[in-house]
Amino acid sequence: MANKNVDIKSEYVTRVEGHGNIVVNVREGRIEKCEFNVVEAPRFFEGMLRGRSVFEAQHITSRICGICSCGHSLASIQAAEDALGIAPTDQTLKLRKLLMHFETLDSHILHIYLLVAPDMLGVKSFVPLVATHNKVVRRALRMKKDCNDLCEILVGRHVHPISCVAGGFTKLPSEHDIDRMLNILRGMRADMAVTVDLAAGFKFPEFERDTEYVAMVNDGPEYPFLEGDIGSTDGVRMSKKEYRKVTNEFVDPRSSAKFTKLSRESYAVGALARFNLNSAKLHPDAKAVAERIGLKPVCRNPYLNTAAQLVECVHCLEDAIAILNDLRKRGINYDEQVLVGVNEQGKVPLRAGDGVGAVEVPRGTLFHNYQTDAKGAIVNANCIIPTNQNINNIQHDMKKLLPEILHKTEEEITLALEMLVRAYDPCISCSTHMLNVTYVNR
Amino acid sequence: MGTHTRYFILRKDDLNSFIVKLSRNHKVVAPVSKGYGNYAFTEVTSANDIALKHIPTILPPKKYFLPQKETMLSFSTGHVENAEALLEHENTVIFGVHTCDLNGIQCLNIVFSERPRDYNYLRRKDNITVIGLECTEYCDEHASCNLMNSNFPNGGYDLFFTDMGEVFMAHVNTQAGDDLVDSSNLFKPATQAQMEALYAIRDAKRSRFKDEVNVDRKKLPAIFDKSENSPVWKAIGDKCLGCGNCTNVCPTCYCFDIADTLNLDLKSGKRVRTWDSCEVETFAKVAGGENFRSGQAERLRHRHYRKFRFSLGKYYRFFCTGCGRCTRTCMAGIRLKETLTALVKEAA
Amino acid sequence: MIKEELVNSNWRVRKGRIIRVKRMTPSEKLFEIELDNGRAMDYEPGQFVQVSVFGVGEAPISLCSSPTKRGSFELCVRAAGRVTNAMHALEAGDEIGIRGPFGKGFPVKVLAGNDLIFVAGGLGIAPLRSLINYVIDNRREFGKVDILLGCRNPSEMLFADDLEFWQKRVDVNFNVTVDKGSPDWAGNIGLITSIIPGVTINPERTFAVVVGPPVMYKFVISELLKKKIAERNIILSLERHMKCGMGKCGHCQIDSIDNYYCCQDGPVFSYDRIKNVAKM
Amino acid sequence: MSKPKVAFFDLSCCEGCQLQLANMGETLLDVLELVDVVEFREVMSEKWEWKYDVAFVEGSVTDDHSAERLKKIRERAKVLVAFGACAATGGVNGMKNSFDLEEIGKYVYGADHKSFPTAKTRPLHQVVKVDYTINNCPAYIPELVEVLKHILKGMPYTVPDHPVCVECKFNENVCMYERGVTCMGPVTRAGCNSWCVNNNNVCYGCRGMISNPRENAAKDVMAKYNVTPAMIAAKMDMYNKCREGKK
Ligand SMILES: Cc1cc2nc3c(=O)[nH]c(=O)nc-3n(C[C@H](O)[C@H](O)[C@H](O)COP(=O)(O)OP(=O)(O)OC[C@H]3O[C@@H](n4cnc5c(N)ncnc54)[C@H](O)[C@@H]3O)c2cc1C
Ligand code: SF4
Ligand code: SF4
Ligand code: SF4
Repeated sequence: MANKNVDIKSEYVTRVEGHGNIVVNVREGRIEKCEFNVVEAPRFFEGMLRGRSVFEAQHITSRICGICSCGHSLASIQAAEDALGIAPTDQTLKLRKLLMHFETLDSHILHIYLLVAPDMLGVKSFVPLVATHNKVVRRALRMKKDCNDLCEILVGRHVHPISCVAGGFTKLPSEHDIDRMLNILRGMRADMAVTVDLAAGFKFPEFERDTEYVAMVNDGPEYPFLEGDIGSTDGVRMSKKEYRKVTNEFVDPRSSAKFTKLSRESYAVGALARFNLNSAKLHPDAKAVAERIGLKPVCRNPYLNTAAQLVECVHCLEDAIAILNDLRKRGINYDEQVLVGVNEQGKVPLRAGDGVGAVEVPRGTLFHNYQTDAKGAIVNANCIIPTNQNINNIQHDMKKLLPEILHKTEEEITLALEMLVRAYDPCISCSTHMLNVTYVNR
Repeated sequence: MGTHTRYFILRKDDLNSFIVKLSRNHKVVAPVSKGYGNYAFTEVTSANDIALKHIPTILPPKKYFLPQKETMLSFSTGHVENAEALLEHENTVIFGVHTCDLNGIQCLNIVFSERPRDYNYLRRKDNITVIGLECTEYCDEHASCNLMNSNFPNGGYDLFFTDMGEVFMAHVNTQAGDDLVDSSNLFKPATQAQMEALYAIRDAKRSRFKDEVNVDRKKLPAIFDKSENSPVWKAIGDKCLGCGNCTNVCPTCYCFDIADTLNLDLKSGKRVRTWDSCEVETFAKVAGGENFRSGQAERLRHRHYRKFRFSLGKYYRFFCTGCGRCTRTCMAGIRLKETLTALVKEAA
Repeated sequence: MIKEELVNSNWRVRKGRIIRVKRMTPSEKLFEIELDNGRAMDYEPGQFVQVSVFGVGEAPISLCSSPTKRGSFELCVRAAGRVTNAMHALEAGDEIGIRGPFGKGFPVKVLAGNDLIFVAGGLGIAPLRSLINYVIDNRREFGKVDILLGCRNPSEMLFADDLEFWQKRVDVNFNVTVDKGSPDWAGNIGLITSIIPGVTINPERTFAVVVGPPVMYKFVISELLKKKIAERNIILSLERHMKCGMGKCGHCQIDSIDNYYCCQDGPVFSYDRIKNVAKM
Repeated sequence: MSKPKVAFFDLSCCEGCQLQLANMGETLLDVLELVDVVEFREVMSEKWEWKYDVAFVEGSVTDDHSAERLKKIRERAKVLVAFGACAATGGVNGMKNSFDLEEIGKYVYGADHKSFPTAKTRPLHQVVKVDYTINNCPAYIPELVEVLKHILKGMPYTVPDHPVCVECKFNENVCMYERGVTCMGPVTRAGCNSWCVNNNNVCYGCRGMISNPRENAAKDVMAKYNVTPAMIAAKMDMYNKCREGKK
């Protein structure tokens, strides 16, 4: 081992959203380089938002990422409403939570089935599974479609929601819509049960690293996605407004990349972080699943992020049903339907403001921050994406993992590293801030 | 019963029972509020959903006779004899059709009965029962129904309702209308006093409704004969967005496009008819690039000629009912009454 | 919703079987078609059919054979867009759908007993060929016959066999010109308008039948009027966007007070009826 | 006939259009009956080394690297499809072109902006020849399927060239202008079945403008509402800024 050489240049890691490279150089058993680089061309969203009406921010920032477009929309709306000083109604909040559940379900299912399952079943992608595991593929597509249909009923479509805007909803679900959503969700229960069975059989690599887990926390009984402060397993608790103190973006002098850290060298966000901080508030059915697959807080195996996603799927499904039942009982107040445009009607009083939105999106805590002028135009914008926060943690994981698996073949090492990256479900296209484009391998 | 025209009374309280009964055997559609002062013919199952007081709906009832999209043929590629001409229709009662829209339906009936006949339209029409509803007030300032002679009932319906306060007066015009009256058991023959009241309503209406543009309707075709090169067309053409709203909402516009779509097997498919609009750029364009109506002014002129000039030669009637939809829908603020007024002034 | 077959629909198509395809130029092919029921197509020169390629669509195409030809009919198709390109991909034995014939053809009864001058530009020769061959097949009924044909360059020349046949005949005068010559071109070079003055015409008893692209009409007509041919004796065939062929879809309506539908009132018109139309 | 080899690529974008494929549900399996997907980085690790019959490219060209990548894909693809608004018209990425590139780089990345070379946003057709275009942000599934059928039949697909208003009327929506807000529908190509307006939001113009938009007339119309000229310009630019880069 002492004289082993390893050169891995995994260009464009597959089955992740966006472009990222893994670069490993081992000379005579000594690790010279072990990096996860992001090579996505920057898109300058924050720059482009300047001068635009704050009412357009949701539409634009939704386009940061198709997979978490509902999450971006909700973070954007929170930031906009905070800047404008308007508070969402109870009904609006419920519907937004519902939307976030739909997206979390959708995103986790996509990740579990299409991105992780192939590794677990020893194939390169879901395509060969069409022949060998047709039922699995059909179930995955069916569940995915269910989530899509749910979003379509609630907000017009899943990718880039239409009716969910600053101020509320432009279209509120009819009673019939609520019944349709309930039907779909109840129908999903059977597929979900089989999914749990399938995922319970996944053998995740054994690996642990002690790190800080960061997610939204609150004092209420709810497993938080939209409301709360930012907390960590190292005992941090800060309000959303202090998000910059949480993320502490810094430039690593050796790599010129912008990283985040809180109480120690790196921190992780995402399903596992949420589970580690809030598992007590999960729906009982979700708790049961966690117990069944042996997931306990605080879990320090990053590969088990996928397991935490599975637990959250069950939670979101059941909580969505509960929310809808509640809405059905109370009835929808259609007077709350809004029509905003760019506020041509002047229905929303404008003011200069500085608003922060923080939302637990599938991959972790997402922050949007807008400063607006007295006319409602955006002066400054900042978005901090979960994957950005995880990159540093992924790197530290890789550095700990590599020596532990150095005895394996290069191919095995590559796969283990790729699976590690994939476990975080990184969403690189989101990463408006991504740095380090020194293309080692080009 | 008798062959003479017949008038009946329906108590307003009984309207709901009438609609409920109708909806047992038919799809019943009626004007329903869409908010922002807009209405649309929509399926209803009770009278509570119906907006009895409504201005012309966004789309006229033509959508039931000539649907926005309609399958004409199903086919399999390469095998002509497998093609089947199709008709999709539904037994429908349209309730609450204003006189202007009755006029519009009559216009379309003429067009599609002309040889070669369009049996998709005609067969569908046979399955539709029309219940008219009289306007006693102007719907808004955009209407020109008096000018176009369509504010009083002139046929085109099976039953025709007039709101008389506590009751509706219903005129039976066809056997189908009579059957509805009979089978509902809700109508009573009108008394002489009630007939007098109806005449009074009509008389009052006559004094309220005046030609909305200061011109004798009969002179309009001659005015259009002189207006081909009028500067009016350029003036409105410059404002126009070419959106096609005015034609889509018009009760007498019926231009269409035909296109094939394949099913995912790539072996079978259908031929679909879709509403088209002479106001959109591509309408008169041919392969090779020539556009026989290339400017918006020309296109708008064409539309107006189709309403006030061409149709007189071909069908002996105006193809404008004065419903005012084109004005209401035009976000560019092109107003039919203003355009006509300008043309009249110019020709004077 | 009831869905049923509509047996008497005018949208039904008849089956046509392609029995021969001949490439004439890089962009035009000639299709010989037989109606599958064996029945003859009953048509007049100048009429057109709607050709269906299922899955692609329909396109109006002039019948370019003479009705005196029995058993089958011919279409000359330029690959101009979707349907026409799809037609070019078909071979003998393939099926196409046919609706029609539609429209008013050339007024052969009116033309009988008169001198005729045919002026064809580009693809305009297609419908004219139907009439020319009809006239030749009934040659006795007509007076002097002149054929003037123009096209952009020799490689775009259509119906080479017919041209040779007409050229050889003593009972028609055949003239052809190209806008741009080629090394092996020995004939006329110049616009079609340049060969009109050379034709001797008795305006009292001459009908001119002109078919070509819209741009051609204005210039040709002014030459013919110079020859004192009456407006009513100049016959044209117009092109318009067309969908139904039944005077309903509105696409082919011609901008004039008279409200002509190209598909029903035309495509053949005498010049006096459409002279006010800005774009012919 | 062997099934056409299809590959998917992404340049600068949110990958939402690719996601729309997954959102088709089991219809996707019907599609997979018709084609062989040989490369699709987002969901597949397989790589293909030969020619592609059809390459779907999502995203816009926003730097020199992606321009080169696109050219390489073009060389290997018999048919190239601009997949989604970013690829077809530049999409929201085009808004970048309203700013000075150095300035916007500095704004987002501060002193490190030099590590992020960027270029003016371009839709694919401004860089390579594009055979098919799928507009919309995100791709509208029925249209996506329609285009796919056209590709498989080797027929050109014509994006409708009339405005969204037509579909809005078909769906009998209350016009946004009647509700008192401004809408990009009148200048935007139809084909989405007036998706946004059906959900009571305005049209943002994501399908790009019709070929002859009456922009001045549209500006006049909008000016009657409470929107400043700057706001009107911004509305028009959200998806259409790259039009100015037309060759
Ligand atoms: C009366 C008449 C006779 C014709 N005769 C012939 C002929 O003999 N040979 C020949 O090659 N062409 C002829 N044409 C022109 C031919 O119809 C068009 O080239 C053809 O419709 C183009 O259709 P496409 O689908 O290939 O093109 P696309 O551009 O894909 O057109 C789509 C549709 O638009 C309509 N359209 C487009 N261009 C025209 C057009 N020029 N005329 C009518 N409709 C059009 C058709 O409905 C067509 O299917 C004739 C046209 C008319 C009106
Ligand atoms: S032209 Fe205008 S007013 Fe006349 S019938 Fe049509 S929509 Fe109504
Ligand atoms: S509705 Fe108005 S803007 Fe639209 S095409 Fe008609 S006249 Fe033009
Ligand atoms: S809402 Fe927009 S797209 Fe719809 S008709 Fe009005 S302007 Fe057109």
